[in-house]
Amino acid sequence: MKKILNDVSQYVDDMLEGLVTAHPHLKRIPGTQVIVRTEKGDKVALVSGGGSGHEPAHAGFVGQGMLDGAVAGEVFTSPTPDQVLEAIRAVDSGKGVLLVIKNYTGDVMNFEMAAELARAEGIEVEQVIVNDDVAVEGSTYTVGRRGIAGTVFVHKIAGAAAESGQSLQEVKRIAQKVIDNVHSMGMALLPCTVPASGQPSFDIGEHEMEIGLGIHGEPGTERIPLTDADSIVSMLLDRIFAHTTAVPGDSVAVLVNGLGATPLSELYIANRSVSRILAEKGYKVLRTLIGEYMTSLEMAGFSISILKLDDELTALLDAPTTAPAW
Amino acid sequence: MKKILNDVSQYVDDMLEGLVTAHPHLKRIPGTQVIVRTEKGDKVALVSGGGSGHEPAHAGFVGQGMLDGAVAGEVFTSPTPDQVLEAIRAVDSGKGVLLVIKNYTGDVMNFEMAAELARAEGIEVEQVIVNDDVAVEGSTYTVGRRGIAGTVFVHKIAGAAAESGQSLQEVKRIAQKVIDNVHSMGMALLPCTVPASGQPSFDIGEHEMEIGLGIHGEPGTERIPLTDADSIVSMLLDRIFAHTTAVPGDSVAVLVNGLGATPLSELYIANRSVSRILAEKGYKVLRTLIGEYMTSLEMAGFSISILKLDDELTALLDAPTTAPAW
Amino acid sequence: MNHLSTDTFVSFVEAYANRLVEMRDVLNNLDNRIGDGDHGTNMARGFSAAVDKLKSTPPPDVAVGCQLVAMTLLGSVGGASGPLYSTVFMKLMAEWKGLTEVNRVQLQQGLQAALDGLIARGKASVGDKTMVDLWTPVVRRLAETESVWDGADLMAVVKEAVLGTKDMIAKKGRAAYLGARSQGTCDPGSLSSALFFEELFAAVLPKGAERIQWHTLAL
Amino acid sequence: MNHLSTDTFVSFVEAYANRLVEMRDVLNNLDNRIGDGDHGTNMARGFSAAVDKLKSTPPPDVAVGCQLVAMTLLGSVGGASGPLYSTVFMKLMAEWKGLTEVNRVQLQQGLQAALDGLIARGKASVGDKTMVDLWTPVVRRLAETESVWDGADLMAVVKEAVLGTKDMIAKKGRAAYLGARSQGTCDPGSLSSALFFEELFAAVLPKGAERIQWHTLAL
Ligand SMILES: Nc1ncnc2c1ncn2[C@@H]1O[C@H](COP(=O)(O)OP(=O)(O)O)[C@@H](O)[C@H]1O
Ligand SMILES: Nc1ncnc2c1ncn2[C@@H]1O[C@H](COP(=O)(O)OP(=O)(O)O)[C@@H](O)[C@H]1O
Ligand SMILES: [Mg+2]
Ligand SMILES: [Mg+2]
Ligand SMILES: [Mg+2]
Ligand SMILES: [Mg+2]
Repeated sequence: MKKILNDVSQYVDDMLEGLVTAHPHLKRIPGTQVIVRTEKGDKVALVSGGGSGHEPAHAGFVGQGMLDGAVAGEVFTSPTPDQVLEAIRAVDSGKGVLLVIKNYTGDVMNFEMAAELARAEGIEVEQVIVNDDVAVEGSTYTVGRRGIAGTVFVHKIAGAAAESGQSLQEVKRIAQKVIDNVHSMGMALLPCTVPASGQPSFDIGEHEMEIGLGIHGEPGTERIPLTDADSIVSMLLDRIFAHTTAVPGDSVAVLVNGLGATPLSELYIANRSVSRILAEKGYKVLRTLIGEYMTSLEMAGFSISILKLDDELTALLDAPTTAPAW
Repeated sequence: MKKILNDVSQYVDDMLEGLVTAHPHLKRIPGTQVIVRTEKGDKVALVSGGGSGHEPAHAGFVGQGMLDGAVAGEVFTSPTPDQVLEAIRAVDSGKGVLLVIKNYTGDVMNFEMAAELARAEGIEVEQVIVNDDVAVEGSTYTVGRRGIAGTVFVHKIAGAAAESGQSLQEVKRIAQKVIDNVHSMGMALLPCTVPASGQPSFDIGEHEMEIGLGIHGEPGTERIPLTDADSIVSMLLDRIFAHTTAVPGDSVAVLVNGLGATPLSELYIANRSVSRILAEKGYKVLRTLIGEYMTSLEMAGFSISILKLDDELTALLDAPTTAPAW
Repeated sequence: MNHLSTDTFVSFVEAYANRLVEMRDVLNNLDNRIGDGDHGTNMARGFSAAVDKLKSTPPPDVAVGCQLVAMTLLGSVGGASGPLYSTVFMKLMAEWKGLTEVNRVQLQQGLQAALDGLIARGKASVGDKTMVDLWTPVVRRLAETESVWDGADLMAVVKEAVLGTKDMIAKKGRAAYLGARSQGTCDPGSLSSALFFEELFAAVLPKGAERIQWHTLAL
Repeated sequence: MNHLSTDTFVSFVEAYANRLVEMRDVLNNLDNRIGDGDHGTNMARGFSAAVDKLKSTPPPDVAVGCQLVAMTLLGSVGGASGPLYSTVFMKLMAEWKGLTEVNRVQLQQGLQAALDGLIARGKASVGDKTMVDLWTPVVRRLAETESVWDGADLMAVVKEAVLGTKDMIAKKGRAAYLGARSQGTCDPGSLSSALFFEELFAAVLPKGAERIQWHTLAL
């Protein structure tokens, strides 16, 4: 394992210290792994979070017009309810708090327990659960689809709605609308190494790739031979097309998200394929985001997210934010 | 070699196509590898560029308040004079063009030849040469210090000066002032692979690191045992302290730049060490940038740049820009 | 069986914590194959914290001990296993309110309540490839063999239950995302629960219980 | 020697381009060790483009051929080697203006002018571990042996010059950034220039010239 770190057990702690010194509009609630804005808004507040290792998610999306608080667990481990509760308490201005949770058993359980505790203290708390990953077929008997990179659209758009003074119910409605209209799928060339374990998350051959994976270094739903960018993108988009609410002629936003070690140049090469295929199918790409928004440590690979846009979502997507990672 | 690409010989071409479709305020001059703003400014214009493989540099810094044009060579290969000339012609509004060149034999020769050709056409052209890398001791008999990540401070600050309507000579003076006051040094854990060669740029053991390297996948000035973040940062800063114009009590801007495959979490961990050491020595860190600004494909490692600030530079550093990578 | 006194409870938690540290890499490795590679780290971190807590605040009775463990796990484990193991100790606390000694019937009822709590919290069914697949047969066997608990017999159930998860296709937890690729690896949470029962039986059975040699098995 | 006719010039450039493609990985590998790994790719790309140009626009004389090559290299190589090799052909063009046949004296003078141009453009001195360390002794030997050029003798100079760069500490070009670590690897630009002279001598010496077996040498 080759990493820039001090003590492995201090990984998250050191990272959060380095983050708040870099971004003066962020602060850490002392004794916690919770990052909040230094200036509290008088508005509905948004809290998200999850395991660490997804940087810039989630603390990088804290700022005016996006999140009010981000809770960082250990690497790839959902934060504990007491930490989430601290975040809820810190950001609530009396107008209520929306939790943006990615659909993982751990995240859902820990955030829901925190929500119950916060409600018991008289704080109005609502939640939405993001499940944009179409690699996993959902069914009522299974755990359902995961939340991956598409989550950042929820942060941005619901955050803009909250900043504009909308009510908790309205912000929740808009967040859910994003969730209903965003679909993602990812692939990886190389695994990552969780610092505490020191072992690569999987072995993979020089001419293989994983398709349909999440953001926790896990293998995907399939391992297949490595092919060229055009073919990979078309494979991922086909799966997304099977689920997306957007039909040809609709406007969409695209996110080509790097998993950590993939150079931006390769993400641009992927975006070339994405934009060609979408244009050919008759979709109108109104906005494109390219870069690392939701990573999996130093995994090599990327995901594509497609969000169906309407005027409401487009305006909120374009609203300004001070979040460092947007 | 595991990369997301189509034909290796189309690497730069495909990347540029994916880039301009993602960023509607950028366009490519047809038939060239030159990226310019769609709306030409009526002001002194800035052109930079170099080999590809450093994304988001240089095209990601094209936008209002930064560069007007970026010229992309093949991976790690300086662009040719005809390409640079195209960029100069495209951006000149009659107020002159400043070339921001990194100090490499190839870059300097190719850009200077283009400048000569442009001057022959009656365009006013000036140049500055960035040489922030303190790993290499300069002398009149050698090639001198390299330009690395500190170059983005030149783009940002000189770009803001040009945007504010200053003259070519003034913009050049300010660019040179940044160059005189910015010092950088880098390290790497893992090499990168140039797509056309397909071979890792060097072999390195599990417990070794390279110190004092540039941004072209090259080995550094020394190979030493891998140590912890605090020690690495203190080693790099010691070399920078030996050169920086900033003295304790001065204000500085910090850039912790990832080389491509290093997770943002590790850059934050490095920044924790940087900010602690600078605070201890009595420097005032006014601004901190963390992320990938000038990369070396998928190399793992980072560099630190320290820019001594005064009121003029701080104001220009803070000025708004639409460049996607700032 | 011997009664589970407050002291025995504390040393059981301590033995379990040590066992988790010993088995951390095995648990991480299983979780690496079908999850995110942190189950061993999570469990070792949480139970080591619980031991610290029990040492710094010696509990007056078993229920308070359970509460301390539940709260410590809740605040230190995270992930899926944090709330789940925390639920186990919360249910035990509720069942054993005020007890300084837990007898056979109370132990069995407590564990049944813990299993019910696990299912209520995680909504997994038998066959979903989660720790419920370990807890269900073990708790059932405890009920079936009410009068004589035999260490070897119980250990056989534990071992079979862990190995039984190997060929399952996961429907809950992270392994579910792998679909059919989750087959061929035992569920890490079932193994950590197996260690829980191994240490519990060793603590309360008069003859102790022989530990299963997990490293000799193809997990 | 045979005169260098326009046709011979074109087939010399073609042979050099083929040789560069053949040796691309060797050149890249040397540049990988002490530079940025692209010298073979750069040279092969540039000279293949030059051959295409010469084929699509057959030059009326050697000077025009040199100009076509110079302009093509300038627009297709980039890096340090682009302007440098382009300068070589620009200087040859200037020296050979209007010639359809280049004789011994003109060849020698042209190469001397090319070397002067290289030095003027790159400002490298002998011993700086650049292609100047190949050009200088070879051009000197051509002058010294004015009356009889002997293929084997010239090849020995070429070979020795390349190997002589191995222990130098680079002062110019990218390898200079490595300081003392640049020792132990031959300069890639010297090797590509060696191939230039090998193919040139093969084209103009009546007995041809035997190619150096670079892969048998420790570069
Ligand atoms: N819904 C559930 N019900 C019961 N147990 C579960 C459930 N989901 C996951 N588990 C158990 O949790 C274990 C994984 O825990 P851990 O790795 O610590 O958390 P995470 O999956 O969040 O990384 C699995 O092996 C499984 O036994
Ligand atoms: N200043 C110089 N003068 C002469 N030759 C030089 C100079 N700088 C570099 N070279 C030659 O150029 C070669 C490297 O070329 P190449 O790899 O194509 O360009 P780059 O260094 O820009 O990647 C070196 O091996 C050296 O022989
Ligand atoms: Mg986890
Ligand atoms: Mg180069
Ligand atoms: Mg796990
Ligand atoms: Mg090179």
